[in-house]
Order: sequence, then structure tokens, then C-alpha cells
Amino acid sequence: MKLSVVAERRIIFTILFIAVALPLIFPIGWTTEVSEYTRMAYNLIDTTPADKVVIISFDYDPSTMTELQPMAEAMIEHAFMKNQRVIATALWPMGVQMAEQAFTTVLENYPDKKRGADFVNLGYKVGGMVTVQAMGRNLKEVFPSDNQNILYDDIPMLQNVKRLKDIAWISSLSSGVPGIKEWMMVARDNYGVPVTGGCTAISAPGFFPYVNEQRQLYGLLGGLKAASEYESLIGRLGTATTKMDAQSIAHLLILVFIAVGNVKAYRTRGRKKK
Amino acid sequence: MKRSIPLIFAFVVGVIVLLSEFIPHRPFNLIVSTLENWFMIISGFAILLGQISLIRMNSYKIANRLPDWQYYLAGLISFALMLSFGILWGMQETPGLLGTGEEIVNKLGMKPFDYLFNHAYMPLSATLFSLLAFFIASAAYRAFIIRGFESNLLMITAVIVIIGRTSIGTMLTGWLPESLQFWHIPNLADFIMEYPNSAAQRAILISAGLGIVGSSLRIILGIERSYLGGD
Amino acid sequence: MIQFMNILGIWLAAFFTISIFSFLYKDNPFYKFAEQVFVGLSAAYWLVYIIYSIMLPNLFTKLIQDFSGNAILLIPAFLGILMLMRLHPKTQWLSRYPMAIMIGTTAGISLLRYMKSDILEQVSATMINPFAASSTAGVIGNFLLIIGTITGVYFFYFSKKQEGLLRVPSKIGIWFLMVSFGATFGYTVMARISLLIGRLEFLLRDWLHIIK
Amino acid sequence: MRSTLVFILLLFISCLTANNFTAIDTPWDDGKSINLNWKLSPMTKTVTLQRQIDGDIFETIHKSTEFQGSFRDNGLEPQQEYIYRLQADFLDDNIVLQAEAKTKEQWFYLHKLAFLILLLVVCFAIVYYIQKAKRGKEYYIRRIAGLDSMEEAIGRATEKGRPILFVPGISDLDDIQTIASLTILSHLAERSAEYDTDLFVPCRFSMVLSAAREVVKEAYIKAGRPDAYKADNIFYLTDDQFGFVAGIDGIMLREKPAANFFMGSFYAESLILAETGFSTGAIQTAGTAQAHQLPFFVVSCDYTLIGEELFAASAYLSKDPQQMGSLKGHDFGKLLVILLIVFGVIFEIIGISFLKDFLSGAAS
Repeated sequence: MKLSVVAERRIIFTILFIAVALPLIFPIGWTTEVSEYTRMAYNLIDTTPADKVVIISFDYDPSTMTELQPMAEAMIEHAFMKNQRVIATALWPMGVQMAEQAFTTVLENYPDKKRGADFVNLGYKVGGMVTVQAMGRNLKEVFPSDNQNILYDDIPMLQNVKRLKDIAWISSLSSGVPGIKEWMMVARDNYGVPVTGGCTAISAPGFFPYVNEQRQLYGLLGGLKAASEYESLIGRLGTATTKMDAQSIAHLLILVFIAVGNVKAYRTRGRKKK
Repeated sequence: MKRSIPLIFAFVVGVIVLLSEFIPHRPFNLIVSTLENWFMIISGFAILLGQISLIRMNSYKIANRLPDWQYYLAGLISFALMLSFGILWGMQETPGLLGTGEEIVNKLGMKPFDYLFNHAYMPLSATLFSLLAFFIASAAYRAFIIRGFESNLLMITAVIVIIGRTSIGTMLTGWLPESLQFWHIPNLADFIMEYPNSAAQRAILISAGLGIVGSSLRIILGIERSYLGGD
Repeated sequence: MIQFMNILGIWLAAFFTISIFSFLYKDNPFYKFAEQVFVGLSAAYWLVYIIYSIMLPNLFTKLIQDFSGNAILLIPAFLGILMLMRLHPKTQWLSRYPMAIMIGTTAGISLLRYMKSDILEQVSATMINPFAASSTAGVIGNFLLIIGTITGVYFFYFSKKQEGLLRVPSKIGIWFLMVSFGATFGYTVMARISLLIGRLEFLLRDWLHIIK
Repeated sequence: MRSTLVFILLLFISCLTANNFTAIDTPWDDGKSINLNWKLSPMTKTVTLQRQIDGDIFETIHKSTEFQGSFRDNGLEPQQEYIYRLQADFLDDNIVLQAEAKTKEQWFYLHKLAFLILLLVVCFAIVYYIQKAKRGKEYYIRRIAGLDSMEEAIGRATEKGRPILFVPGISDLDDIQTIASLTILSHLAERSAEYDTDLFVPCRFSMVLSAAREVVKEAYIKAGRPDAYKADNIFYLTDDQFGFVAGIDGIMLREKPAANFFMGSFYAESLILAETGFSTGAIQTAGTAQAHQLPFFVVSCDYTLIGEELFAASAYLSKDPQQMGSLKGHDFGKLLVILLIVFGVIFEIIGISFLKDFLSGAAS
């Protein structure tokens, strides 16, 4: 049987589609192990004292929210558990909406957390690295007000927060540029604030060199798997865990594709030799 | 004139930024923070530039009835719709020209801008990226063929990591005794990520970093000037 | 009303999702339509955001509230307008002034930051005592890290003929690169599948109510 | 003699037990912080540090339970006098100590010394080699595998009478990769003019478009075929990332170019381009310094310029002295990096961490 390239592709696409859909309908419930880098990020947040002010930066947009939103929710929840106060910022315009959604979800379990006292959304600023640098000098200059137009000085939790140095940790959830790298380069390397964060699985390998002895990054959550690991660490039954089954099946399927591709190539080669 | 003054600008600005990194004394700090603030405003305008050329391009195609002009019209309409919603009623907590539009919020459940964002923009953008799942599967199918040593290395690591990053890896080699834990696939995948992968990424970072340092230096010194475009 | 609009919204989202997926079969009018709508929406989204989060708070509100105190902001505003001159071929050269300032700033900052984070910090992070690891695997890993970094950097050494013995480190360097590419590829599979899962979850849960 | 010794000893003991509180300007900084140090009797229960706001009004800035410690008060104004008060509660008693200091701005961040030295060395090397190259010194650049494909690809396109597609990445002219890409385009255009093969160049930004037209036109003139230059073959598609990719896909499917070149900065679209290009059966060469996208090009293209190879290729083809010199300077930097790592590792093994501490001093 000889199939054209296009037909072959369509078959692959259909099988993949079905293989991802099935486990979503019939969950299996496989478990995962917590990796070192996830634990590192968890420990940073876990050991920060109560009442400290922290930044979670939403540097992504809806296209990558499957991976990053569970991380955001888990980290906010973790910070709330430890009574830390959360500032949300965004280096991507759509990040502001992501932050609002994440707060809304987490607030369902923490109804007594108040905007302005326990968390605030300072909104989006353009400029990437340059802007982060400016935050290191003066946060108020960069964020004259929050996304509800409340002036910086009128936000109770920001009274003692003047610049990045007053922040206990920064977590950037990042799906590209600008993102975690800018935070690390400026906030960590220049101002010495611990930076952790999460990124899509695609960019994780590029960031691993920064999780080094110097702690340029305090751990890193890479992709959906790390998100589900984090959820299990804080004992939260989140969306990431349930999606891992589909993920595993899809991976298995791709391995099958590779095997079939090799068998096919081997045969073609055999035929050519003849 | 048209070229030399911009070159001087770039030089002065670049040198101030460089100096202020090492000099804590005033006024360097102040100049740089002003510069950074300006940068933000100018890039705001620069982003505007892209939007304007998009409108121009689409209107040109529609006016001249170029092939597929109907689709460009749809694009232009969605642009106008989203923009006017945003300007009239604002988004989320931010009020627009007509205030917060409570009446509409009562009917829609949210502001019109947010409605479009949630029900059109978000699904479109997420789905576009998810197409890559299919492409990656077909790329793996046809490209991960046993060939030379180097491409085999690539393929084998890819396979280990693909298995190791899921629950299957945990199950597959979970029975290994304590002494052989290194060969447990998730551990092996983590090992690859942590050491050989980090090493190679570091090498790319260092060499590309040098390339960027070099070209930045050439830009500041005015040796590299192609960013100014042709005359 | 709210309920109806909500259901309508979900159908709208489902329509766009399926339209985009239809590209996998082949390019078709639904896909083209969805794509252009996306282009339009995203451009408007950016524009609205720029207005509300930069132009208003950092420029116009400041100027309106205290004009003389913030008059210096007229300079970047003017430069920004010069930037727009790029739209016309005759006035395009005017945009060189703001471009030069922006590129000069970017060049200065990139020079510093890349030098520090990607060179200095990476070099000192590689200065490790390989024997200091707690396990044999760690010691091997440390050696791989050091050798991989050195040979990898050497692979990018261009101004010397890589022949004979000099070829060896370069060859090892490319092996490390290949391993790293494989690892990245494997990792990315996960990322892309995640997105697909997200979309299918929407279709199956919010739209068709097949899953809870 | 003996009495002096006893005196010193007594002084020493008294120093050990006396309650001590000092405020000193942080050295080598921007004059926005003061270091507070205290050393009290070990009986201390709590320590409260306060800064004077006005007259008798003090603001608490730090609390501690340690009898000996230090604290850095940040966020101050430069060149100002600050008065600090320390309240300590002992088991049965309490004391208040006062200290003052003036914040001073210095002219150098000492902890960035290593950074500055490395920066200067690398920058000087680059400038030095550029100057040397400009004065006519020729530098060798090793063969870059991906470039060999160029001739082959053009030849095949000519044979089949089909066009060549060149995509200069999706970044604007301010990205150095785009500039490198245009240099490669110039070379390619010259060859395609010689072979009389059509060359398509879709652009995402208007500035890239005008620069690309310039480059191609010059190349055609250089090849002696100004008549063969078609401005319309170099065109603007759209600013939108996916719109741009969809446009290129369309061109690949319709025109079926025999050779595709993807050079410059690419993001998520790399795989879409390469996969679509493959399905049309073109020879594909890619080059990018975008580390995340390299695997996809390596997997699905015939040849790939990896990372800095893109810049090297541009220098290799243009033989432009400033690019060659700069590349030689980068190579000097690489050698330096390798040496530093080797020495650093050796020092670490024998237990001397001076070099590493010095280099990473900037991080503290």
C-alpha cells in the first residue's frame, strides 16, 4: 500500500485527535513524580514568611494558558496559604486578563482575601527588560495606578513597597519574550531578588542553565507536568493533573508514529537495494 | 545629516546606559530612568505603527478587489468592532469613554470587549498554536529515522524525554531497584535535561551572547548602521 | 439574556476552534475567515491595551493633571510621532531619530545584560568542582556539563581550520548540541499537546458537555 | 609592658560585652542605603531598629531577636543625615542606643569590577580586530556546512525552472539576525541573477521590505543583470505573525519553489514553515540563533545554520571587514571563556574559589 504524503498526514492528524480526546472523556488517573526543579520553586515560596509582598508576573496570553494558568492558580493559592501578599503584573498585554481570571478562580477558596490588602493587579506595561529595570528603581513610576485606576499610594499593601528590592520573590509565568529571562536578568542579576517561575514546556530546556548554583532562577516549572506536580505539592486538585493522562497517551502515540516511520523507511530502503 | 545625527543619538544614549551600570553617583541614575520612561512611550507609538500599516494594507486589498478581499474585510470589521468596544466601554475594571457600561454588562454578563476576548480572540489564538501538535507529530513520524550517528543521538534523546515526561515513564521502569535508579526513565530524562542539555544550551547562550555583545557594540559605535534602512 | 449570550459565546468559540482545525485537512474559506478575524482582533486588542496601560497613565494623564511638571514628556511624545512618519516614504527618514534612540538604548542594555547573564554568569556557573556531587551520576553529570560547555563553545569557533586533532572537540560539541535538540524537541511535544488538550477540553466540556 | 597587655585584654573583653550600635553608609553604592550593625549582651531578647522621621517620631524598620546582627536600610535619599535608634529588651532591663550616618553616593559599584573588566576586554578585542580588518588584514573563517547547499539548491531550481523562496525571519530590522539574514540574501540574489532564477522574498515589516529590495537590486546590478530584477517579487505580506506564515504557506503551495531558505529570527512558526515546505518537496535550508526553534529546523530541514553560524555565514559571504573583524573578536571572547572555565574548574578542584567568587561577585 502506498499513500501520498498528504494522505499520510491526514491519517496521523486524525489518530492524534482521537487519541487525545479519548482519555479526556475516560480519565485513567496515572500519577507523576515531583521533579527537583518544581520542588525548588515550591520551597522558595513555602519558606517565605507571612506578610511579605511578592510579584507574580503574567507574561503570557491565552494561547499558552493550558500550561501556565494552572501554575498561576497554584502559585497564588500557595502564596495565599502562606499569607503572603500578591502583586500581579504583566509584560504581555493579555496577561492582565489572565491574572484576573486566576484571582477569580483562587478567590473561590479564599473568599476573605481582599483586593488592595492581600492582592492587587497592577496591569500591563510595555518595554520588557527596560521596564523591569525601571521597576528596580521605582515601582510607582512604572505603575502610577493599578488596573482599577486606584493610585499606587492608595493601595494599602504597597505602602512599604518602593522598588523591586522590597519584594520577597518574583515568579514570572512566561511564554516568550519578554518574560522570565528579563525578570531574571534584571530583578535577580541586578537587584538580587529571588526569581522563580514557570514556562511552557517548549522553552524550559533553554532556561535550565539558569537553575544553577548561583540560583539565577529558583527552580522552574516546565509545562503541564510541572504544573500538575506543583498542584500535588500544595494538595490542590487542579486541572493540570486531570490532563496529564491525555498527555501521556499522546506521547505514547508519537512514539508509535516514530516506530512506524522507521519501519516504513527500512522497507523503502530494502526495496531500493533490490 | 539624515544619518549622522541619528548615529550620534544612538552613541550618546548607548554610552549613558553603559556608564550608569557602573556608576552609582547622580545624575546617571536619573538620566537612565528618564530614558527608560521615554522608551516605553516611544515603543507605544511604534506598536501603533504596525496597526496602521495593517489597516492600510487591508483597505488597499479591499478597494482594489484583490483576491480574497472579503476575508480582509472581515478582518477590518473585527478590528473596528474590538477597537470601538474597547474605547467606548473599556475593559474589565477600566472604564471607557461612555463609562463602565453597566447596562450592557447586565445583558452580556461582561463588557463587550471582554466578551469578544473570551469567546473569539482566546479560542482563535489557542487553537492556532495547538495546530503545532499535529505538525510535531508528523515531523516526528517522517524525520526521526535511524540514519547517521548524530541524527540518532537526536532521536534517542527525544524519545527518552518524550517517555520520561509522562506517567508512562514512571510505570515503565518504576520496578528498577534502588541501585539502578539512574536508569529510571524520568530520572534519565531529568539527567539529560540537567547536564548535557544545559551544557549545549550554555554553549549556544555564550556564543550567541558574544554575537549580540558584538553587534550591540557596533551599533553604539555607529559601525553597524543597517537598522537605519536604505535611503 | 446573560444565559443566552453565554451560550452564544460558546458556540462562537466552538465555530472558530473548528474553523482553525479545518486547516489540517486543507486550506479553506472557513480557515481564511477565522484567520483574518484573528488578525483584526489581535491588532485591536494591542491597540486598546497600549491606550489604557501606556498612553493614558504614563503620558496623557500625567500631562493633563500637571502639565508644567511633566512638560518634559512632550519630548518622547514628539519622538513617538516622528516614529509614525515611517508610514510615508518621503518622511520615513524622520523616524530614524526615535529609532536611533530606541536602538541605542536597547543596544546598551542588551550589551550589559547579555554580557552578564549569558556570559559572565554562565561561565562562573560552569566553574564547579565536578567531584563535589553527592552521587556518581552527579559527578558524571558535572563532567558532562563542563566538557559539553567547552566543546560546544569551541564548535562555534570560526576563525581556525578545524582539522585533525582540532576536529575532535568540535565533533563532541555537535554531539552535545544534538542531544540538546532532541531533548528540546521531546519537551516541546509536551507543550504542543498541552494546547491541543486545552482546546479539546473546551470542545468536549464547555460546548458538547460530554465531560464534566 | 605587662600592664599594657592587661589593658588591651581588658579593653578587648569590654568590647565583647559592651553594647555596640553603629550606622555606616554602604560603601560603593548609589547612596540609597545605610548598614546598621549591633552587638549587644547575649541576654538580649528582642531588638527593634528605628529611623527618625521627625523630632521624636521614629519609624520601626526592623525587628530581630538576635543579640548580634546587621541590617541594611534601603530606599533612602542620597547625601542625607539619618538618625537611627536601637531599642533592646534584655531579660530584666532595656536600653536605647543611637547612631547616625550620612548616605553617600560613590562613583563605582565595586562588586561589578569583574563584569566591567570582562566587558572591556571583550569590547576592546572586538574593536581591535575590526580596526585590523579594516586596514586590510584578512581573517580565515572555516567552512560552514549549511552554505554548501546554496549552490546545490540554486542549481536544482534552475534545472526545474522553479523559483527560490527566501524568508528573512519575522523580526524587524532592529534584530541583528534580520541584518545577518539580509547579507545572506544579497549573496543568494547574486547567484540567482546569474542563473536567471526567480527569487521570492516575503517580508513582515515595511522597513525590512525596503532594505530587502535595496539589497536584491544591488545584487542584480552587481551580477550585471539589472534588467532581470523584479521589485514585485519582494513584497510585504502582513504584520501579523500567523497571517504572515499563512501567506508564505500559500506561496509554497501555489508556486512550489524548488528551494526554501528560512534565515533570521523565527518563533513558533518555524515548524509550520518547514513542514509545509517539505510537503512541496523543496530543498530547505534554515538558519536562526533562536535556540528554542533550532530543533525543528534541524529535524525538518536539509541544512541548518546553528546559532552563531548564522552571523558567521553572513560574515563569510560578505567578506565585509567589520563583520569579519567582529567575528574574530567574538572568537577571542570564546577562547577567553574556555580558558576561564578551565582555570575555574581546576581552581575549584584544588579548593581555591577566588576566581569564581571574583567573577560572580556582581551577583551578590
